[in-house]
Amino acid sequence: MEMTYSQAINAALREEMKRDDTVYILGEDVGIFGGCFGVTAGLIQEFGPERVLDTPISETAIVGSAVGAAAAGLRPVAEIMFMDFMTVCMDEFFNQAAKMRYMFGGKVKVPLTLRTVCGAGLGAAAQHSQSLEAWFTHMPGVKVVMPSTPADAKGLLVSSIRDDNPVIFIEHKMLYGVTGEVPEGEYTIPLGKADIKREGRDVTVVATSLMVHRALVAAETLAGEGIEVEVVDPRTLVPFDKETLLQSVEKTGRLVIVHEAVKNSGFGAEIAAIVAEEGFDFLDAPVKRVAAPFAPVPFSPPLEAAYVPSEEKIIEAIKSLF
Amino acid sequence: MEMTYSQAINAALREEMKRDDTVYILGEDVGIFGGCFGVTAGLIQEFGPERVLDTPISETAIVGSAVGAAAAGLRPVAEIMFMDFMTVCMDEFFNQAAKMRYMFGGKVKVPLTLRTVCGAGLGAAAQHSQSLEAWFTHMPGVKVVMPSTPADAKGLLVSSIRDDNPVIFIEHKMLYGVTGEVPEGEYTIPLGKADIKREGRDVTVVATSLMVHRALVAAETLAGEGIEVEVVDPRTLVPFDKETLLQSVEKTGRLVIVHEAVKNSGFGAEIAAIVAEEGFDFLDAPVKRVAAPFAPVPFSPPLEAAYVPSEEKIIEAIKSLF
Amino acid sequence: MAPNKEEMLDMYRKMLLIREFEETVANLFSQGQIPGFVHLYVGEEAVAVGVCSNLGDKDYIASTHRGHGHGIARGASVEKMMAEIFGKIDGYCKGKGGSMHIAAVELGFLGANGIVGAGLPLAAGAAFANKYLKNGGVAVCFFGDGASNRATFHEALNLASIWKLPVIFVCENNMYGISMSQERHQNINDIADRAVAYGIPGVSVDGNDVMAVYEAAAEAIKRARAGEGPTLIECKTYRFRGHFEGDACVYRSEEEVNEWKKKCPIQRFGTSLLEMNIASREELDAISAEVKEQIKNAVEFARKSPYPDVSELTTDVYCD
Amino acid sequence: MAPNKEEMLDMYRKMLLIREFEETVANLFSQGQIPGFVHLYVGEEAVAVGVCSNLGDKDYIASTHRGHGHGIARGASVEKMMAEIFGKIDGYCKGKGGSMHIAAVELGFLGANGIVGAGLPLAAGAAFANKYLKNGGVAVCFFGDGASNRATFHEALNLASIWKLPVIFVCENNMYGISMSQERHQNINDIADRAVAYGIPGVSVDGNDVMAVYEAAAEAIKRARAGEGPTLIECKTYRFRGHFEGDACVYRSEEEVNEWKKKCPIQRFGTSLLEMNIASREELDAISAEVKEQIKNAVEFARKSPYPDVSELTTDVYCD
Ligand SMILES: Cc1ncc(C[n+]2csc(CCOP(=O)(O)OP(=O)(O)O)c2C)c(N)n1
Ligand SMILES: Cc1ncc(C[n+]2csc(CCOP(=O)(O)OP(=O)(O)O)c2C)c(N)n1
Ligand SMILES: [Mg+2]
Ligand SMILES: [Mg+2]
Repeated sequence: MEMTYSQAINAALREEMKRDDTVYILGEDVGIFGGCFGVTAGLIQEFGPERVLDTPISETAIVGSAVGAAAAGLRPVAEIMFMDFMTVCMDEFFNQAAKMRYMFGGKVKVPLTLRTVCGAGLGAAAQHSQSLEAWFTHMPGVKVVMPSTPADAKGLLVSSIRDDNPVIFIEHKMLYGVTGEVPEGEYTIPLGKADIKREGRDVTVVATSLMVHRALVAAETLAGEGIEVEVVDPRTLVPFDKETLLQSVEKTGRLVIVHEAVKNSGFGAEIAAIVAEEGFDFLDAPVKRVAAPFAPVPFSPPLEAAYVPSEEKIIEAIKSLF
Repeated sequence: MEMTYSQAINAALREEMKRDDTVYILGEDVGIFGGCFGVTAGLIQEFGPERVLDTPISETAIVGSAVGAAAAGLRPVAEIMFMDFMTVCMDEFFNQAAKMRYMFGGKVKVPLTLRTVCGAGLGAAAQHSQSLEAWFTHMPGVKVVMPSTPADAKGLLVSSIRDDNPVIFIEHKMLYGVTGEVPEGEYTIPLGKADIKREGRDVTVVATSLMVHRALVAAETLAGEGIEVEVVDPRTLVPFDKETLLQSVEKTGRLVIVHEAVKNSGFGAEIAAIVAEEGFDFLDAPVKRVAAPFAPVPFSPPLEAAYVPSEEKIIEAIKSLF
Repeated sequence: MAPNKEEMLDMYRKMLLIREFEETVANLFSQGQIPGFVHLYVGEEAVAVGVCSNLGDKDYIASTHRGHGHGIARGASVEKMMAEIFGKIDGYCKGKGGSMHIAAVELGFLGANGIVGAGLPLAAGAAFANKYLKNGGVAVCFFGDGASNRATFHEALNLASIWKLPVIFVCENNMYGISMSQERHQNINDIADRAVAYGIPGVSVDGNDVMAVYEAAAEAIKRARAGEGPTLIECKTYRFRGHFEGDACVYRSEEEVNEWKKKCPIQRFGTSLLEMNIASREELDAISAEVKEQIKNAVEFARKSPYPDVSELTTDVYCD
Repeated sequence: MAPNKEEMLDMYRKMLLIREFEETVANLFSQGQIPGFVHLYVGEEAVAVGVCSNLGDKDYIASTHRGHGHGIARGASVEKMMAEIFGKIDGYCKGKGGSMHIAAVELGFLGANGIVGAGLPLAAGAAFANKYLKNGGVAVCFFGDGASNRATFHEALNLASIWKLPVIFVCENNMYGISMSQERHQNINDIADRAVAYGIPGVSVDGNDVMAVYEAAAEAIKRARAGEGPTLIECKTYRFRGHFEGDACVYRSEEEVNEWKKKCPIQRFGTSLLEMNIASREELDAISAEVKEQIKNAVEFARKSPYPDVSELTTDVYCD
């Protein structure tokens, strides 16, 4: 069934709420407003205000209360309106949710799903456009999901909600309107399984979220020039599917990593490091990272456009390896 | 002059406060209590409560007010008692301090120094023992300093306070009592200049903070076995001295990275990625990272001891490359 | 210390300038000429102008996502503001900040802010600097009813109180944080009551009455300059437009909006200026015409200004 | 609903158990037998016991860095608690948590917490779960005077108020947050006054009077179970020992400490049990002897338990 990324997420929420009474949604303006990007539209009408809860502007209380509720038997799905706002509830997510099970010697579950949205492209500037996934991959206890297509978004969100660990589910604001085929009926995608979005023998491009689409365009272009690009979408960054990555690099001998976050200490660094450690002998050329420059996200349209990695930059990086 | 790491930091604070009236200190229990680790001892007696300010337990207000004061002409040195608590003031540091200059088109300076302390070793468990420097290296606008010796601590703290940018200055709780020679009189160490703590021709070990000491011990041991280890201490992670790193790897052909933070998406990933991108041809062997496992810091003494990278693990990693 | 005629007319002019600026931005936005999110201040002009008309050189303000009005009230150039909102190089921030980050630190305007509630500790810090430097300056923080539920409100007010900082916390209670009405997001009527928690004065005023706002602010600023510490001022007001441009406002009724439009702070101030014989209809009309011209020029200025060169992408990240 | 004799003696026993536990920990710590930071509850026993004696099966508590007393009052095993503080495998958390993270979720004890103020939203969430599940349970959060200045206090109380959550916020005002006295860290006398900011009841009680605490908690819990929402209870008390073991207490006078020691909550309760003829001296002495024995056994249990195997390092990070 053809639907948008946004509709796919909405469908996953609806189905899981139907399936499991302990699933509830909380966040700012998730009720009649339907969420800042409309993702939760219609849910309050269907499930009522006891299960779709508008909150005050209190991210600390949103996440902190969700952690407490999760430890006490519920399955909260909290929405943080923009990923940039994770800075005001990091303690609740990182020092509480992520560590509770370990600190308690394995005697608690925290099945919390935290949905949020990353990315530039709307002129929303430095505090509403960031891609901060790397931070969350440095947090033992947390799973990190970053879907690039409607089908992945749906299957991965269902898995995230059913998962007994804290999961951060990172949507991209420029993907909400993107359409794609989504399987009918209930289905899940396991957390920790990468997807090869395009096969190729010459170079591996690992790309996440919106960048998967740009990598695919770049791959098409390069196919015309005789370079066959394999596009690997990890889909979940923690757990990370090292096997698929290493197999692909073993096949192609070349690796380009593309993400929208700033390059320095982005998740691309971890991918490069894994290959430098465990796939060194596979490599026929240096690794390349294509990422945002080391600057906040600018407002001005031409600057913002130059900030986000483009198809051209991806193509250029790939070509530099041949 | 021989002094402890803690005394060196205290001396830097004292000298800068004498030199520049706009420097003030704020934080929890920094006054008569002298700071949780005694680092600010004696300063309130010397400079008075107008310049050494005890705060409520309000990290958001500590950092947020320091940002406002810095933008309005002062040079705050804020203390966050444990690095783990940066989670409760990330917004003030990251979305405000770090971005303000850029967002304002270069029309403001935020000369804020934020001192905090990382590391395990005291049985302080999961929420008081972390090494989170990697997060801060993913923040354009921020400088990240991590001294390993008394002399470095002093020279780098003076430079941090004089720097017109927000700086996070990361101390290590197990280093406070370590002594070392510190040059007499006023002196500074430039931010962005690595220090080769030991020269060697066979393998480059990049280590930070407490790990520098363990790397040096490992190097001594291996010297006895004929392996000459070069120990590079970056001292500042942002700006990062890429040249010194690459030159060393060019010389040795081998790279081991040691840090106390968890390995996944730690700063070691960035170092590995830099070399995989820009020093690929120098490498004769895979890169190795020695770091904490992907788990919160455990309380129990034997677990905590096993958590932090040891000399043995460093030696093992180095040997695996030969 | 009541304002004289000239000052009152200047207040009237500034309110109109904000209104005209905002309505122009709304138009340009709907035509796709302005990118990003814009949050307009239409209907709330009396708050920014009533407060800022009390401020002098050394004083700072910290603002919100809805910051155009604060900037204009503080005396920022509408040309540079408009250029910033267009993302142009002649904007206050070279186009790097946009609507949510407009700032003019040289005027003591510490910036609009994309993070709700972030301004409160910043303003406390600026007030601290003024106190530390003993320059007699104060700082003002504007923030919304929604923001009064944030962490920063609590920590900043407490700190300001114990340190007796010269800061005035001005809550613009426009009855909603996006779709959440005040009665749903907090269990109190007057946000000013929260002052009790910090042992500071709290006052609640009609935020559509510019003179009432002016007086409350004057009193608080006097206290602050005298070293007596912070005040919390709640101004009850309303935003005429959606939360951001494009908001369908499903969460409130048209009647409610219309009721409030009848309480327009600008009309009200105009009427009272006429009734008190402080100004004639002609004078007010002349101001109105000038303001329109000024905004037209601002748009022209913004349009003509070039976009920043791509080389600007990585400058201004650090100072050296 | 006043407690009967048996219940009162149980309260007395629990208070003594906490005292004995803490003093034993202090000794062991000074001998280097316990690693890490320990924050002891000596002097504040009436608060935890007065509150927890009202709780039932479905109820939760969230605690602080000073959490031993809360755990014991909630009925946790002193053996497993002591073993945890020793870092042993038979501790509540297999030794992975230690003093600052002791928890027993199976008893509704959501853990001590190393982050000041972190428990408040957690407790609100547990209360939400109880309300959602309609099981009649409540949640209690203990926190300090210092914590009442944190972000989490504000956001959690506001949320709990508007959602009418069955949660009781119990502020242990022991007059200091480490070295910061209450008069320096906030500009109010009664933290209970902060309830005004959330439209909820706030009561201030003598935290060294276990019956007063009991009654205030009983009332608040009744309200909570009846769906009437949260209450803020301030218990004025004092810690006899340093902030953590090893604290030289330069920030307070010996006289002050001695004054408060005279108000020892255990002695006071013991005396009143005797005066009210609820217990005889012999009965109290017998309890005391039992408690000493219990703690001795706990230490032995803890000593005998092995450290966790190194393979435990990376287990319990995720559940599968
Ligand atoms: C920390 C944070 N949370 C959420 C948002 C999203 N947001 C932007 S404006 C707004 C509503 C603000 O309400 P209020 O403070 O009353 O100001 P108003 O918009 O009414 O002027 C929200 C929720 C944000 N920018 N920052
Ligand atoms: C967010 C945070 N800031 C600071 C600390 C360090 N710290 C631990 S306990 C404490 C004092 C707490 O005071 P209070 O809340 O009154 O509790 P008390 O110790 O008096 O029981 C501080 C500052 C912390 N653990 N967490
Ligand atoms: Mg509002
Ligand atoms: Mg206290």
